Amino acid sequence: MTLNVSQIRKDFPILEREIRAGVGLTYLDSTATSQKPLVVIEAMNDYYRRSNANIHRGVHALAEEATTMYEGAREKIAKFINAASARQVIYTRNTTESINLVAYSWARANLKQGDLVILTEMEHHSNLVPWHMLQAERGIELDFIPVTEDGVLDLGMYKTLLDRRPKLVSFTHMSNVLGTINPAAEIIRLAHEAGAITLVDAAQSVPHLTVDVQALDADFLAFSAHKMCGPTGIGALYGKTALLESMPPFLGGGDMIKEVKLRSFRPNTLPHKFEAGTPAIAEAIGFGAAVDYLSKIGMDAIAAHEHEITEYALERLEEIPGVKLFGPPADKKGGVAAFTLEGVHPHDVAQILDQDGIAVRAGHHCAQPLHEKFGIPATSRASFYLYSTKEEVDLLVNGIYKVKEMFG
Amino acid sequence: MTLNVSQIRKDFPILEREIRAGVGLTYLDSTATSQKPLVVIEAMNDYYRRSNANIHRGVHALAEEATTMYEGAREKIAKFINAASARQVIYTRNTTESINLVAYSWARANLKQGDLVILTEMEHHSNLVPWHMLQAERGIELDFIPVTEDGVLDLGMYKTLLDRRPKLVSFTHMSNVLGTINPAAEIIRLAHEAGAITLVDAAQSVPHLTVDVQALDADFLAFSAHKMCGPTGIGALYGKTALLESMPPFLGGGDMIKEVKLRSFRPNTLPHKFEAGTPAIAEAIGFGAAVDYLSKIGMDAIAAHEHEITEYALERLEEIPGVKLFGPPADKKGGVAAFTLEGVHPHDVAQILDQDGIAVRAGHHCAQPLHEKFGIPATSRASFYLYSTKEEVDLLVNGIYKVKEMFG
Amino acid sequence: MDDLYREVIIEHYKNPSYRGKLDPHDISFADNNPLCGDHIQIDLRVGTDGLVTDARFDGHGCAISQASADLLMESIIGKPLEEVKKLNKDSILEMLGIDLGPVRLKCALLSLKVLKAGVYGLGEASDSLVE
Amino acid sequence: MDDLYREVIIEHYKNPSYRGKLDPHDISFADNNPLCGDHIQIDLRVGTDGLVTDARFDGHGCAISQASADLLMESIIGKPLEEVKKLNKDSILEMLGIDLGPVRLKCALLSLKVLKAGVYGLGEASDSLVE
Ligand SMILES: Cc1ncc(COP(=O)(O)O)c(C=O)c1O
Ligand SMILES: Cc1ncc(COP(=O)(O)O)c(C=O)c1O
Repeated sequence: MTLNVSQIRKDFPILEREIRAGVGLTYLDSTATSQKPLVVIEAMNDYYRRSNANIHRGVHALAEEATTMYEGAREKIAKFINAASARQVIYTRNTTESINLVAYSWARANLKQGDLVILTEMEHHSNLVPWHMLQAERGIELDFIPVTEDGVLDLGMYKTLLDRRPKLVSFTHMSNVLGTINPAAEIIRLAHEAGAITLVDAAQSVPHLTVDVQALDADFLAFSAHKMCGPTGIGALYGKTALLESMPPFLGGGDMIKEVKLRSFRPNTLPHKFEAGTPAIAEAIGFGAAVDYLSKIGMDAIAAHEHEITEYALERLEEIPGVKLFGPPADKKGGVAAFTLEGVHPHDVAQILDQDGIAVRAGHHCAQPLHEKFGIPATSRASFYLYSTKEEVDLLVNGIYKVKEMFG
Repeated sequence: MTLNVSQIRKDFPILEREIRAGVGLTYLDSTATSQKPLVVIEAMNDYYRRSNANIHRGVHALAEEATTMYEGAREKIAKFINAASARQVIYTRNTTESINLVAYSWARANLKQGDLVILTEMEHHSNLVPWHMLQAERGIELDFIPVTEDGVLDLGMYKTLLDRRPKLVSFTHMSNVLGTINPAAEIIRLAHEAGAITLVDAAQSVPHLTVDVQALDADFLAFSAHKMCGPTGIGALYGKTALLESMPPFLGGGDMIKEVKLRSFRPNTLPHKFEAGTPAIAEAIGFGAAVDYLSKIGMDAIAAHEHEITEYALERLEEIPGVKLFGPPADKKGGVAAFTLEGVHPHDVAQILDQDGIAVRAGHHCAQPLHEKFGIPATSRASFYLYSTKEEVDLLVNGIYKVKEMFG
Repeated sequence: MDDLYREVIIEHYKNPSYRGKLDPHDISFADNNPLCGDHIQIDLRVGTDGLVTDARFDGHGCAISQASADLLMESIIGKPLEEVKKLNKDSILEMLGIDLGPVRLKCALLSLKVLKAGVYGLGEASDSLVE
Repeated sequence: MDDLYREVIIEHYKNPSYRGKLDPHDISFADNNPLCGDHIQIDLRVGTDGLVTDARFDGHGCAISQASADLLMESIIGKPLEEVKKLNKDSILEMLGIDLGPVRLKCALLSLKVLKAGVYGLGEASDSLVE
């Protein structure tokens, strides 16, 4: 079940690009956004060239075609995460909007002053700021599952926090900095035992692991197409039917209504209730094509490949004097290697690597509190996907030696 | 300054499509969504094939390129509507989200129980439902500028309503059903004199007319890319700087922050404050390409062409016994012809026209209250754009005669 | 011409046999097609044995929605409610004898959705009732 | 190798002449680069004649941001505040002697943004100050 990576790389036109004369691309930034295979680009292309129309309300052939494609993609995405029904998949712009939808609709209808929401210290800003805003507005309380020195969640402390009867536990399935894969099923089971609802930030897990919302028993689960070979501009929120049905609408406008009078409206049924206005139609179709592409290759095979690359990368990086790695060992994490290099700012590391076409990210990766916890303002981060190779890891390592030389 | 329409039609690949064997496409549904020229499709294509990366936070070459393209598009869009600064243009998903942004951020910070918001009877659901929701939540009051029998706003009644000192006047620049072009500058001037803020739903005006936000003196102005030769999944909100700066953020997450601590955050400056999470990057680039395309042809020339087609269409449709047209005469409206055909439901009209590849829309066009006002549940609507021709109008008229025969 | 507009559909649309209201009735329910604003109300009388003894529809809509409502009423009179509950998308498509895209399907299924929501005593006619 | 890392930049980064704080000071302001979390504080002493008599920067950041802060401090000492207000993007790029893409530009301009926000007495260092 090993991937034919050289074959896979041919599916991604950008991997053939020269970054500057004679310098190829070594793309090690898939955690920020993945590259797109031709089939995804072409699916959207075809839509615009052959079938483009507004959906749902049209009876002409193009509108019927566009509607079928848009809803067909929803079925594919639902199947990909093993949702019981496509109606439980709401299209959003990205993970961030999915989380905000829950914060605006579910949380504002269900949380009152003093209610506790549990997050973790390794959250992305997208799963922090919406709750900060609600805290300021509503006076909810926030508490955090601590991250241990080796970059995993302290589940003992979590159990203690649960004694305070939180209303919601919202956590990342996989950290975009440490790479840590959190035990989501267990976190959810414990939350349910304590009477809490759960929200899984699956921005990094759905693209890289087999995620089964029913096996996890997740109440809400959020992810983005652009991190899983799909287009920008679209993401999804999965929710349990009873929850979604009980929630008030979020954005108001066309399509999310059943009936509008001058002074009142009745909301539509799921999933339309949460999709106001003309949606990202081409993007939904591209999202469906991405899910088809990943399914065909197989998520387990992809995860195994990434694991192999990550293991190799951690090993090689560790050898470099002055490099400090963050996060747990390879068997507990996905394809992310965040590190610092003594005496050199991560921006400079990234900038100098870029001279050789090596794309890594540098900064706080939208996880400032986690960096603060580790006492550093920023890290450099290399990340891997189905198209990554050991040769690319070697280029990275050579590049870091060059950086050391320049600043030596 | 007449358009070379046969040349323009070659820019749009879909116009060559056969709907079914031997039947070409007569696309008369641009008010719902426009078709896309090749340059727009290719701009996004190129982005995915050559420059795809997440923006703002990356220092590698692709991230710099993507950021430059994304922000460059914002400059183009700002210039297209004559905004003083690109910082006043916020990317959203569509007009609907733009209006909701104002309703959630500006209105929730500024309106309290009993405050009056003035809308009109010809609003799209997108400019009704957000205010219904706020009315239910906050107890604001809504009132409506009436629509006269001939489909224009009753400005006398508007002046009377202004005596009640509204806080906000939110109105459509051009009706998507009647085609009426409202005197936006005058409506705004009167609103300002009465101390109200204004929001212009420009979903139908920015695609079809020269719109100058400074000449209008609009406080907020909302529009969608997909109706102006651009992609789905992206729209914009223009706002006056002082207003936008005074508003609290809407969605929370990555990119919209300046700094995040575990328990608090500081919002970013404009326009980023309102753009949370990975944005619709490819779509912004496509939006910029659409604006380039339209600018090159010239909005005044486009408006003149549409006017000519509309005049002809109204004339021809009027001749058909049993056809009733809605809205003002051609000199007061844009390229929209909504009508009923006696004894035949609009869905059936549209369905039978579709047999000949003629795409018109049938239904309430997301303007149920307006239809209720006219005592009808639905209309059929043909609409025109820069690629529309008189021959297409003739095909429509012939098609309607066929419908009459079938139901005769 | 078009299969969608078979004689039988135009006929049921122009001259429906079951258009109207029932007063008194045992079950009555109404709802809209959110896509086009079409509205259908259905009234039923049900015997003590659980058989539908009479059925009427009212409202406005296109030929497809009106014809399928008329055909639906015709088909359920004399049937036990338990059997009505089992009707689905395919039952309607069979009655109409045509194939439909996703948008027109909503027109065709509106009456069945309303009927089933009424029979089940639900607050709302949802798509899941007819799949 | 890379133009971006000219000797002078690495030198100012490694051995800055104006790193530190001024106590007492007449003007002090601090802000972050939201893109990377880099932080810069700038302290100024201003004479009665409106001339900058001393200037220091503190904080953490990449070579570009630290070197441009150091060069900026060097350049404003002895200058009237009115002239400081006129500094912009181009002044910084000239000092650095390099060209920058939009992301690294933010690093280079952070110190100028903070300086100008402090000089103008603003609550926030916004991008519009340096364009
Ligand atoms: C006048 C008007 N307002 C608002 C909208 C909503 O636009 P969107 O669906 O792109 O949000 C439309 C188009 O459907 C419209 O015609
Ligand atoms: C763990 C995690 N959560 C949330 C996000 C936000 O995703 P998006 O920017 O697509 O909304 C990201 C990616 O940036 C992420 O890695």
